[in-house]
Amino acid sequence: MINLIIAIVIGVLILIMAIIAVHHKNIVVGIIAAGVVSLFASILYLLLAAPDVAMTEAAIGSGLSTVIFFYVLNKIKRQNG
Amino acid sequence: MENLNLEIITLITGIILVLIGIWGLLTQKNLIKIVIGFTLFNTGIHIIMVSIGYVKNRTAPIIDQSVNINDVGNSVVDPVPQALVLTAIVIGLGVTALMLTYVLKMYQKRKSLEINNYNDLKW
Amino acid sequence: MVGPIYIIAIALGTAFSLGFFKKANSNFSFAFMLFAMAFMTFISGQWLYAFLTQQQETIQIFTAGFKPPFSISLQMGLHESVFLSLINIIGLLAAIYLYDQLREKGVQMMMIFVLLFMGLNVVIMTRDIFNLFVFLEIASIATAGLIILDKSINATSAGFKYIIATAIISGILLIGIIAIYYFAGSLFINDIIKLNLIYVKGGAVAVFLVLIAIILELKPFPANGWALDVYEAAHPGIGAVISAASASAGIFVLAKILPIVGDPGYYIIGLIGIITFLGSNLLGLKQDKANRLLGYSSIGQIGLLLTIIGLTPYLGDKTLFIAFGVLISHALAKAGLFWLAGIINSEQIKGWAAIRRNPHLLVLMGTFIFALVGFPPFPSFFAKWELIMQLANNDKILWLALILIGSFIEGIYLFRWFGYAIKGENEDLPEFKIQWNKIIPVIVSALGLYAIGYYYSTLTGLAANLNYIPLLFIIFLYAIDFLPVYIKNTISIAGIGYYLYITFPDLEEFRLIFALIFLVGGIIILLAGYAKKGRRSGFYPLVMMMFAGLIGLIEANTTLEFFFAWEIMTIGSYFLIIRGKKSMTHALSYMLFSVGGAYLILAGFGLAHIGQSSYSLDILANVQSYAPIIFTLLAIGFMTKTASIGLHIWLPGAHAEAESDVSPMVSAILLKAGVFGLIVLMLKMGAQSFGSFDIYYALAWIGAITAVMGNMMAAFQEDAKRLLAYSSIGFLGYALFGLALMSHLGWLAAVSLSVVHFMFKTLLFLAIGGVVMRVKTKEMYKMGGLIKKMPFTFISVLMGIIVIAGVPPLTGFGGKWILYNAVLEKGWFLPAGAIFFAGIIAFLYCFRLIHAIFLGQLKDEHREVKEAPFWMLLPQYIILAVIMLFSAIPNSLLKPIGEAIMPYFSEGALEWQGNLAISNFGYWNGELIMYIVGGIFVVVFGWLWFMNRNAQEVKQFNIGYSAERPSLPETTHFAYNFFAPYKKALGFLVSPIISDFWEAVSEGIHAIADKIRRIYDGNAQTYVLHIIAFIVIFYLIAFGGSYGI
Amino acid sequence: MVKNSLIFIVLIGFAVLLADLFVGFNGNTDLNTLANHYAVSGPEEVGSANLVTAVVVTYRGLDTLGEVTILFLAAAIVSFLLKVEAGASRNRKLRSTSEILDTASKILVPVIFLFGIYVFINGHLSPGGGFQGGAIIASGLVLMLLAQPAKEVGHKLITLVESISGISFVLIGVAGVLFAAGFLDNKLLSLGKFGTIFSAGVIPVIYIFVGLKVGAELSGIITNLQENQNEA
Repeated sequence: MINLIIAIVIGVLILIMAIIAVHHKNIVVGIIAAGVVSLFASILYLLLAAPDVAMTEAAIGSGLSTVIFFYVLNKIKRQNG
Repeated sequence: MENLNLEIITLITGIILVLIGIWGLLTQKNLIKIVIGFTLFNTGIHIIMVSIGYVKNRTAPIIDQSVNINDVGNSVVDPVPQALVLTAIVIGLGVTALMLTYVLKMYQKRKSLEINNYNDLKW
Repeated sequence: MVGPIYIIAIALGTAFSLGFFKKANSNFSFAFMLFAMAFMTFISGQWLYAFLTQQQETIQIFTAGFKPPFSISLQMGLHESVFLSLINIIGLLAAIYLYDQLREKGVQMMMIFVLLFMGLNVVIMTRDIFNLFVFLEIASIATAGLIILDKSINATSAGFKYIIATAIISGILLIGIIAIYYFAGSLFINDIIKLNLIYVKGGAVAVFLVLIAIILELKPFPANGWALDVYEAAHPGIGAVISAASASAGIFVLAKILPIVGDPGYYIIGLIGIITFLGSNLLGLKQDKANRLLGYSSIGQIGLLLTIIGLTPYLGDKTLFIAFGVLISHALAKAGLFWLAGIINSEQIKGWAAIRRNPHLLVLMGTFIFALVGFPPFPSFFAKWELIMQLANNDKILWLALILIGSFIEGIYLFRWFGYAIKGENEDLPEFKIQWNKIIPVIVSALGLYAIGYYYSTLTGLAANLNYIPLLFIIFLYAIDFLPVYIKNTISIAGIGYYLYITFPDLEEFRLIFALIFLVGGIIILLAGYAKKGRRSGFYPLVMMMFAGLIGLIEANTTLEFFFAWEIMTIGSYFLIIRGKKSMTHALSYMLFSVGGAYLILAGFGLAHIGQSSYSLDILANVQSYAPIIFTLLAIGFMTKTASIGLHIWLPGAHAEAESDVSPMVSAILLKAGVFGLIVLMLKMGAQSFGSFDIYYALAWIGAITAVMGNMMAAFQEDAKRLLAYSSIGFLGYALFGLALMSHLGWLAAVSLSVVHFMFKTLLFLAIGGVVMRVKTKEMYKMGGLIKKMPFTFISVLMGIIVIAGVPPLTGFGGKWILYNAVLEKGWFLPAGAIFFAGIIAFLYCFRLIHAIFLGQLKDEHREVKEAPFWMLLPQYIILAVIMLFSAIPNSLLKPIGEAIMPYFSEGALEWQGNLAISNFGYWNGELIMYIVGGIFVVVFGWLWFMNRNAQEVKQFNIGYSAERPSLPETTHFAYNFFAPYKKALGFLVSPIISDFWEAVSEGIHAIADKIRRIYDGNAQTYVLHIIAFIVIFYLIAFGGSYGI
Repeated sequence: MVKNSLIFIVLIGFAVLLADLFVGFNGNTDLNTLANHYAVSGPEEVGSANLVTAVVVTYRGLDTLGEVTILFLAAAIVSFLLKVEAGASRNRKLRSTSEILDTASKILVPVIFLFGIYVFINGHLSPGGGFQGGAIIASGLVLMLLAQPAKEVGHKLITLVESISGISFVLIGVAGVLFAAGFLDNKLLSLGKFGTIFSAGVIPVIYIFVGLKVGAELSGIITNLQENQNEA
């Protein structure tokens, strides 16, 4: 039961974060929000008895993917300046 | 509440996430935002996949002390979707990295992140 | 044998090892990569060979040492090996082609290239649906990498669109796969097939998602904007790979997963296929960029393939034959064209005019274009034939019609493009370089098309009788094209003569008559070829191709042979026509009417085949259903060649602009092919009517109107050759009218007029050709008084117009006399009135021809004009001799024809008493008339000659001007607009209603195409929206509220 | 906003499709035959305690090979696209980094690398494996680059690791064909004692190569994105 509640809460958070990621004017916020979506997703994976996936999602989805986003954004900003 | 299973909640989350991702991908004009939309779409699919492999009240498909070695078939969740998701996540990262690189290259050529500025090829 | 798994090992090993090499070693790295590609080709080829020759069984390769479904398994069977070989050969050739680019861009591109082909190979072999997903993803990512080969902004943004679109599609595929796993509990395709998932709630949607995603990978219309942008922006070498190799793999994948869907899937695939085929080709019409045009055509071809797959239930065990024939033609031809595009390097299709700097490239391009449209001897021809036959047999008339319409539209833009290449007016033809590595792949794919085409014809029992000997002769002539003209001319004449000699004993009745027109006529006209100097590059293979087709028509016993010959004849004549000056548009309209006509014939043959197992032409004699429709289709098809009114607009330009000895070929000989077709058709099918409406009555009217209009337009021409061209239209109107009478006399008239038309039209075109050659203009008012300079030509023209006008004593009179008798007998007086009227108009233009050119004042600039060359005159006088013979002894011509008609129409034949022909309405003695008219002529001529001493010579333009000089002196020439009064009275009849009609049709279609293509607005988001909407719409169509696709 | 409403309608349609797809989904109560086989026979057949690893590396080894290839492709394309054309200068302004970050990274990076290696070596026993380990190694690299942006990362080293591990992966696969029952067969090496580090046949070996390869590929992508600022 506690799992259920956690799942619902995290599910709602994921969706809120996703909407922020899509709609927030600031791209940086968007990228971070997308990373947070991944992070929350990995918690869902843990609930779903998938630690391997959780680990991968955390490392790749919310970690490296976000880093790559930022690197690209940085390069774009630097070229702008 | 009795119909409300864990995997159904996550499944619905995944489906909505897929839709939000496509929505973002289709409506945002900023190239990076479009890529963000794609990653959400991808994550949504991954959540759907993992939900499908879940079996009520079972543990991770790793045989350790908590699992009875003689009754593995009745104590772990389906490992196959998890294996598939692992593959899919890595593929997704590769595709995301590629998209971003293309965006970067496009920006370098034309100094714009507006997707409407890249409509030269058409008809 | 080397196991298929080594394809993966070699490709991956190579790709991973390439990282060791630095730029300095780029030649070595390239060799290394090429070796890998060659080895992959070798492995697949070796398996193909084993499957074809050694009864090798299909094998399964289990990875990881476990059997499926527990592990991923690959399969190698005949079909796999065919596709792998095709793809790997294209890959090998593409690698050779991209030698410079790959070497320059470094090892990364080589890695990507090898991995693309590794991906495609596994996609074909794998039997695991998730594995399929992974390797499809490899293929699309590698493609995305190859697209940006030149890093230009267009390539990069096209690459971005490509990635976005394919990523969404694979996401949807992934959802489908995981859902299938949920419902089936397996990822092994063979297991999934057994479960019939479409009958499971939700399972049907899962299957649908997988199906639609695979279809989307094939770029269906209209969810394919991303692919078009890629074709446009990517290097042509890459375009070739995407269009040929990737698409082939995609089709194979579709066929692989189709059993999962089961029967309901065919409907969806067929629907998407035909929409894509029609839509993509329609939009191709407005395209003027070569690479994008190729993209539209590629997608169109894939649409056709989808349609074929969708029609599997009706095509049965022929599906594979048909689909593979279309696919291989598409793959090799499209790759070849893309590769050529890389050599020519012109963005606009108009810029392809440059290709004519090298005629051999033109031959290659022609090979690809004709293979795409489905001409013989390419595999697509046999595939299309079989497709239409099967569709007709299953009564799928709508599908049949749509497929033919789509093919026709594709023909329009391909031939327009080809026309630009051959004849497009382009002052500066840009230089291009031909490198060995770029030309080899093109040549190999062209040769492959011919070889596989031949192999394909042996696969079908029907094609066993196809006569390839004339085609070999054509190749021989192409090989000796460097020799001077007189040698090739002699060889050609000898070739035709020899062929006539060996076939003569087997010919009888109409076949004999028409064989004589075609072949003896050909020889006579070819004599004029000796007048040409130099090499006359490329002429003889084309002439022989036309004659090969014509003789093939005569020899044909089956519908396939007939159609084969018909198409060969079309190719040859198309090239002959386009050789003329300013002939681009005429050749295009000729080709379009020919292709359209050919499709009608094909459809007619298909419908005739319903319910009959044989392919003999005799099936026309006992058609089971649709008889009047079949008759109409075939008749219209043949009338495109006889240029009946409404279908004639290609003719005047084509004939007028052709070379001096080509005009008689295409006019005097080629048109008879249509007559021959009509004769065969009418003899086999007999009387036909829609309800109580007699089709033959309509034909008679068409013939009559054609005669009137043709003659009338001839009368108002200023251009001498155009005048003759219109006169041909009119004359064939008589022939059609005669045939439509369906009586002994009618046919006697029609056939004898055909023979006569051959003679006088050869005579006149050669004579006028000689004049035009000397005075360098075709406008009659710019000539005049040439009787003194060209007396021999004058005599031929004089004789010729006497024959045309149908006045005694020459043989034209005989034909008309019989025709009028036939009309009286039949009692169709209304159209007969028109025919009589046409006869009167014929006098007008005949007079014009002799008067404007030969009589009157000689122009100053023509003082030095010489008589036409001997070799132009010789054929004219040979024909004159024959005309004299036929005129003096009419039964030498009419008797054999009458005997040929006898078995079919025995009633009302002429009665012969010596040289006296007696009909129910009168009698005619050719010999006597000859003497009488000859006598009168001598008397009158003698008197005139005597009077000529008193003639007064005046200067040209001696008509006095009042104060001012007209801006165009010619317009005051008496010969200009000679029949102005008649034109005022009757001009409304010749206003170009029909050309206007066809023009409006064409413009309307183009306008629609232009509107529709605006959906491709170049925005990646729009493209993705198209994809999602496509899925949703077909989801709604497939499910329509209930379950089960 | 006509377009947005159109998008909305299409998405509704797509949502209906997805709902239709999963409308009967009510969670699993049991494993299907395939999964059951993996769960019951997997430990004996493959010898890996982590069933996901068993599936990923052995049963579906070809997928994993493909997946590694995809990353490889992505890395190659990124490096191709961002390659500095000859002649372009590489000078760039460097942000100064804080002392703390610098010091911390010097301590942390080796630890992170070690952790990554631990993760992929233990892939057959506990959660984790080549991908996760590789990703962790790449994260270590990111930290290092954050701390010392000026540091030139050895491209040669990355390529070397990438190529060698890739080739080794393929060779192990081929060895399976030659010496065992098929491509990527696990029983090339003995399965060993279940649950120990040296068990599960070639899985740990493959995972080492996968880990190294994934690490190298991700590092390649990241360094390529981080460098080469001045290309126009």
